[in-house]
Amino acid sequence: QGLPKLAQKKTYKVGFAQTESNNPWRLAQTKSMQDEAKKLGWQLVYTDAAGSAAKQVSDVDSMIAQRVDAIFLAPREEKPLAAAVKKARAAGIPVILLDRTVDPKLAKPGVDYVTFIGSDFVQEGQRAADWLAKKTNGKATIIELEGTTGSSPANDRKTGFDTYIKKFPGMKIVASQSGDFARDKGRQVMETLLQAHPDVTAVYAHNDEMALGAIAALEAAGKQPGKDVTVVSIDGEKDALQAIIDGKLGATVECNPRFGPKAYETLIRYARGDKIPAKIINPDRFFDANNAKASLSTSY
Amino acid sequence: MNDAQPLLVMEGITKTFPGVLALQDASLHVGQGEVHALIGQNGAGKSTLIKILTGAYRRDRGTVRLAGQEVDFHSPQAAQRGGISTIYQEVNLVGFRSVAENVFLGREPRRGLFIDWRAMNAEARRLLERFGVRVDVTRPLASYSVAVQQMVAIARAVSFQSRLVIMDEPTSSLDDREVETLFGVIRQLKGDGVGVVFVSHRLDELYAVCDRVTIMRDGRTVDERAMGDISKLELVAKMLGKEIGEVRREGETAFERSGPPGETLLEAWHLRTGPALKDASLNVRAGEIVGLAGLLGSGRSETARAIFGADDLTGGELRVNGAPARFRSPAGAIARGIGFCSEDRKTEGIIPHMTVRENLTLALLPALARSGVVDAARQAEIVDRFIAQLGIKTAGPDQKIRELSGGNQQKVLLARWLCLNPELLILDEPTRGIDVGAKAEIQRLLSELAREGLGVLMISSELEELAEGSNRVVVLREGRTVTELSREELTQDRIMAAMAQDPSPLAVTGAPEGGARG
Amino acid sequence: MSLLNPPRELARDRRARAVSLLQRYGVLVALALLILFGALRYPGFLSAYNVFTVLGYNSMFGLIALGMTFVIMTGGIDLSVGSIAAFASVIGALLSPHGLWPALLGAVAAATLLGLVNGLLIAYARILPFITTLAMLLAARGLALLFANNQSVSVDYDHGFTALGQGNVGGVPFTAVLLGVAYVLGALLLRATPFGRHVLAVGGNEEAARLMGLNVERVKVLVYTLSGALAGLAGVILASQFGAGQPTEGLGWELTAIAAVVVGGTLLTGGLGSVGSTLVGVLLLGIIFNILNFENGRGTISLSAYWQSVIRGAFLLLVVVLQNRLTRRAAGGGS
Amino acid sequence: MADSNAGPVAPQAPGRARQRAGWWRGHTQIHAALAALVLLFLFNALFTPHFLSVQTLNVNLTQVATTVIVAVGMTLVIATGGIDLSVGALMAISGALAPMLFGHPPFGNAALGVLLAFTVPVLVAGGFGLFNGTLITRFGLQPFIATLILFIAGRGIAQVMTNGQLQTFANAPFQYIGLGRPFGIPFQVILMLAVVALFAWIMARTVFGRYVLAVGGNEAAARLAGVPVQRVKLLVYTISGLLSGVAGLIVIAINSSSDANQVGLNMELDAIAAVAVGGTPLTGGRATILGTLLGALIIQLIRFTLLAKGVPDAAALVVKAAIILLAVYVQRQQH
Ligand SMILES: Nc1ncnc2c1ncn2[C@@H]1O[C@H](COP(=O)(O)OP(=O)(O)OP(=O)(O)O)[C@@H](O)[C@H]1O
Ligand SMILES: Nc1ncnc2c1ncn2[C@@H]1O[C@H](COP(=O)(O)OP(=O)(O)OP(=O)(O)O)[C@@H](O)[C@H]1O
Ligand SMILES: O[C@@H]1[C@@H](O)[C@H](O)OC[C@H]1O
Ligand SMILES: [Mg+2]
Ligand SMILES: [Mg+2]
Repeated sequence: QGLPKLAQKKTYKVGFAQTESNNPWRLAQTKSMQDEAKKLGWQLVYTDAAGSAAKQVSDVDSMIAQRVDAIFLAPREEKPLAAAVKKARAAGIPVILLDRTVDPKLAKPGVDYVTFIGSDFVQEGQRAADWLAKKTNGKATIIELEGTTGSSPANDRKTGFDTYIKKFPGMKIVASQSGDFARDKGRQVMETLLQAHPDVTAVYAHNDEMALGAIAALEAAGKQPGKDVTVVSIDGEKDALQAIIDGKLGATVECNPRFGPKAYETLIRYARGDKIPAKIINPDRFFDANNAKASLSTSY
Repeated sequence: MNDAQPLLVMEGITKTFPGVLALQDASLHVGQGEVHALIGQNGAGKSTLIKILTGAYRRDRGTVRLAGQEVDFHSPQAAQRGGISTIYQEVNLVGFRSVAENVFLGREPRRGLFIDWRAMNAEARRLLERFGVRVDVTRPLASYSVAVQQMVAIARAVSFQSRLVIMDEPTSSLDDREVETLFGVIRQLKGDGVGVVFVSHRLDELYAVCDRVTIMRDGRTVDERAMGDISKLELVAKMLGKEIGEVRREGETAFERSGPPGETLLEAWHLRTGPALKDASLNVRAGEIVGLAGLLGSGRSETARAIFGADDLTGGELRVNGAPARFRSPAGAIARGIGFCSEDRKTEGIIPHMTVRENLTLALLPALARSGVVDAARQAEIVDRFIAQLGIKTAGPDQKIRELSGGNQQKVLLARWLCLNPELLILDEPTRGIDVGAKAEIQRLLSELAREGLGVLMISSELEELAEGSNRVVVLREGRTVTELSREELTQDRIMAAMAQDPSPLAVTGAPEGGARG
Repeated sequence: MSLLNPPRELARDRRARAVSLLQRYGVLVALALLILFGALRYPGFLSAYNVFTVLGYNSMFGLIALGMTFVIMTGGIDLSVGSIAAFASVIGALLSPHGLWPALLGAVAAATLLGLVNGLLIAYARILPFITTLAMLLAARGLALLFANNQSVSVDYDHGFTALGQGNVGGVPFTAVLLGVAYVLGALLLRATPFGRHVLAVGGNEEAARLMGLNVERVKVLVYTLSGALAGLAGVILASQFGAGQPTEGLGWELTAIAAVVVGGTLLTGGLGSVGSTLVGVLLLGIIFNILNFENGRGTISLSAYWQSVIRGAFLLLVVVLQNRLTRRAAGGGS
Repeated sequence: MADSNAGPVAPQAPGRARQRAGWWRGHTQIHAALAALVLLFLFNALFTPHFLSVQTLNVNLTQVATTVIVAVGMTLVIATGGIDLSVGALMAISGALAPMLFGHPPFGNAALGVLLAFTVPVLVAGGFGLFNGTLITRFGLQPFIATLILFIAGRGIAQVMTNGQLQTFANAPFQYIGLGRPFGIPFQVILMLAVVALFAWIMARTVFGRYVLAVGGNEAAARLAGVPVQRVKLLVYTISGLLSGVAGLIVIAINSSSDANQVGLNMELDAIAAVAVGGTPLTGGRATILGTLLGALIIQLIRFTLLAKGVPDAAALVVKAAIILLAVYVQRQQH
């Protein structure tokens, strides 16, 4: 039996199960979902799992119990949240995944959930690597600042980047440690790693916040980010673009958190009965010195 | 004694604590069915010797033989299994748990996997009856008085059917009649061939029940005799290490009556704090020692605590130096020159981990400080003086108070108040657990201070002390002042009579079986 | 011959009994009120689906809080339960291809081992519970990540492992049943067996318990081992219910459990407490989350995660202050 | 009177001498901590490249400064037999407040804005500390639970104030507290040393210091000896709050941004660990400020070593746990 149907109505009661709210990216994502719902005059049931996959599943449960028309789920983890997806389908409620996906072995698009809308974390890692390779002509001593240990963006962005630079013998990662996607932690880790590896020439951070922390650390250590050390990261938040403009950050791969419009539009099309692709990858931009200034206003 | 085979032989026992040589080649011999007194000054090493026997401490050297076999208990359990049960100096039970549980903890009667509450409570009730204790055995032990708690500890120890029962100052919180019951039990034990080691600072008690006595001084065993062959005088002389001549005549307390009292320091009218204290009135004048008498649970402590602001008054009024006073906390009372020494040294007296110095000067600190900073030199000077004056046995002002013997802790606590030069001193059982020597010193000190104008309110379970030491005695019964005995009428019998008059016994309604609160 | 028992005993008695009833059932009343509130305010709140999923989710906290109750009654504390649960979920997931029982036993055994280590360090190395279990909180998390190699581990669906977390008997999820059974046994253990009494004795007065010949060390080792085992069970449920071993899960579970125990009226200082009211405490704190979600569903307001934590804090404050008033009056006077 | 029956008055010198002797005997635990620190230092000096450099020293000291400042307050709290779980949340609140003040200074007076930014947040944090103290003294809540309430709600409050948004800024005069380098020494390091010295002195020399230990050592006895128990408790929690407030300012100053979600995260655990590793038993009644400083440095060096050696996160957790236990074990001898 296939996906649950969704009647065509002019307003819906939908759920948005957020993972956490502890970084600008997540805030921007939530805001976009809420603003768009308001604009459409839909009713939004918002829950926040505070970083716990288990709680996120029970959040979805409470949405099911409230008989929402559809659920937008930003899964914290690939595997545990597959359970939530299945429960929703069993209850006849269509699900659309945002930002992160669930384990394809456990739940399939078009069968268990409508579709996945978001970025490709692996690809983000590759794009960052590609830019760095070009920028440094394949020669770099790299410190990598990983995201929250065990989270899928952290794992995928590492895979994407690390495998890509294998092609370049001149590029080696001398240290790779977690900065928890946070500025302060990123700064502290960077400060320390700098002591052990003063010869570093490049930094790859799994998100902008850590990159900004790393930049602070570099400056404190008397190095010139952008000159002595090239920094590249992911997300494309305002502060990051400003840093690019100031010549401190080299580049950042956009990971657009503004899901609202695309998400609701997709649901409407689904209700209308249109054919929905299994994956809707955000057309993520890429920011560097060339376009940072121009894009500043449109970044989050 | 029928020493076919001595029950217990401890030889050459030596024990050192950091900075203290507690025991030095001490020995102890107890025969079957023998009641053996163990006496010595505070800090002589009695409790330590006992704790070594029961495996609470490990000895450095020495041998212990029980019924011929060499034994070395590593833990109290081991000793208990070996047939030795102990009543420790400080009542050591679990207040939250029911009376019955406290009696049977560790050997609960079971049905299959489960505790047989019915049997346990019944058995506990029966056992306590033997001691004339009629209480609801399913109630938390903490809701009963120190006296009841002590009796429970005794019942527990006896119920083990041990070969040897050790009692470290079991009577210090019992009144005369309870002591008599205890003696009855001891004689029964004796009859059953059980050996008993009995520690007490009350000499008459020793003569009343003991067959032999071992005298300790400074961690050594200085003599062992048949109780009959040694006079009180000689006994005291030996434990103090003095010549008989130096020791004052037996039986007499060290009080010297003070002159005519001065103006009234304290008036208390119809004090009430709750069920324990309903209506107590008394007054203390400068330069006199007023005794406060009553049976255990009669509310003496509550009266003291009420005056000192430790418990909130729910009724009645206080006047200090004629002016009405109401203390919300002890600090307030202290500020008005009142000091209070609680009966419960362990839980309301010492700060275990602090040094003798800090414990001694705790109440004095504000006076010792210039803008919040303690004047170390003055502090040291005062501490040294009081250690010398009260003959406190300690390795030095920096020794932790918990490492002092019971009696010496008591002295430090007395010094805590004396160093304040209070106008009025309230003492709850001030000489409880204090050796005859120290006791005499303290009594002398009190009357000396009284002669210099200090007013003293003294709670004591020792009628002799009250009769000899007080200018007047106020008697409480069930939370009410019943009478006041003047200088002339002061005799032990009259105090006893006033205290005990038709003590209305009441058995507490039995609670639901197995009514242990989880 | 009468040894005191002054009238006050009787007075104290009646009040104490009355209050201890109020105290035992005060939390229950609060829970009832909260449920009533939810039932009246939110459609679907009392639906079988909501009730059972809430029970299923909170069964994990329930089990952990049960172990925590015993630990706290000895006067100790166990901060490592969250990490141990995460660790067990990973082991369970790794073993799931061998079927439910091997995985269950294996994972619980592994967790029990960590609990045992806690116990041994506390009882014999005499390191304070707070520090010992704080270290284990780090160590178990590390182990979980190592075994899982930093990613959540998917469970095997074909050999019955997920039955535990997702199966049910007549609509009632296994997890809920398991929770009930665990608490019945727990209550028996505490009230009816010597071990239970010894736990309370050790918490009530450790020195006395030792002098009275209890093997205090053994009691301590056992409670921490028990706590580890129950955390392990919770971990297996976590893996089985959500289909993955999750090395990063369980953050702050220890605090939830401790809060539940205290809300239930067990003294953090040890020696006094009840198992049943811990369960009530767990549900009380658990249902708050559920209610907040439903509140957001009414569309009137949308409480941010931030407001939610403020409200939860305020709620906890309210409950413990009330609880404390009762407890203190119950303990009233008793020296 | 007491003077009149004065015994032999001891000359003062010996008194002082004994005090010093006492100080050493009383502080054996810091010898252990010192040894541990030296070992770690030597290890790094030998095996960590570029370790012996002013740079490295600065990095470690600046990173540890906030932990030390918070841990000093925690030491006082723990000495009274309490604990403060709210420190991290209070850092977040103070950190969230400051930028609002110098960001929109009253009457557009920048100087005034900075002045307020240095004082108001710290006082507010102190106020919350006072709140903790009140829950404990007036309502008789157990410290763990009392402070757990702000642990949960406090960060939420900070997030609500900022709506969770990052506040980024550049304000040299304010950021001096985190970036200033008088005589080349990082300002927060000077601040840290000042705080340590001040409170070490207070504990050693003042009446308050003794009161703190007395309350932790035996509350009932302290009260009967006239110690203002309630006031002492209120004060230590307030101090803990104030110091947390200061730490919060430092953190945001270094980062030129205030993130209510991150500032002070897990600080409570770091601080408590520092106190324990430093040799202050969590049971109260004893305390060593110097030890706390050493404890924090030890943990900092461990963190540094593990990172510098590139030990993966997961393994690092296990190692850190082991070393903390070891350090505490070494000291627990003298109890
Ligand atoms: N744990 C300990 N640490 C250090 N010294 C101790 C310790 N316990 C006892 N002592 C010392 O050993 C000596 C003997 O103490 P003990 O308690 O045996 O005396 P005692 O004869 O029982 O005195 P009392 O009649 O006052 O009870 C005392 O000097 C005491 O200070
Ligand atoms: N029923 C009771 N509930 C709680 N505590 C009690 C009870 N009876 C007595 N106590 C405590 O036991 C001790 C003795 O009782 P109380 O002080 O009222 O009489 P007392 O005349 O002072 O006896 P004592 O000689 O022990 O001081 C006191 O500490 C009192 O607080
Ligand atoms: O950086 C973002 C991270 O913080 C969030 O949790 O997941 C998506 C990432 O892009
Ligand atoms: Mg003794
Ligand atoms: Mg009394």
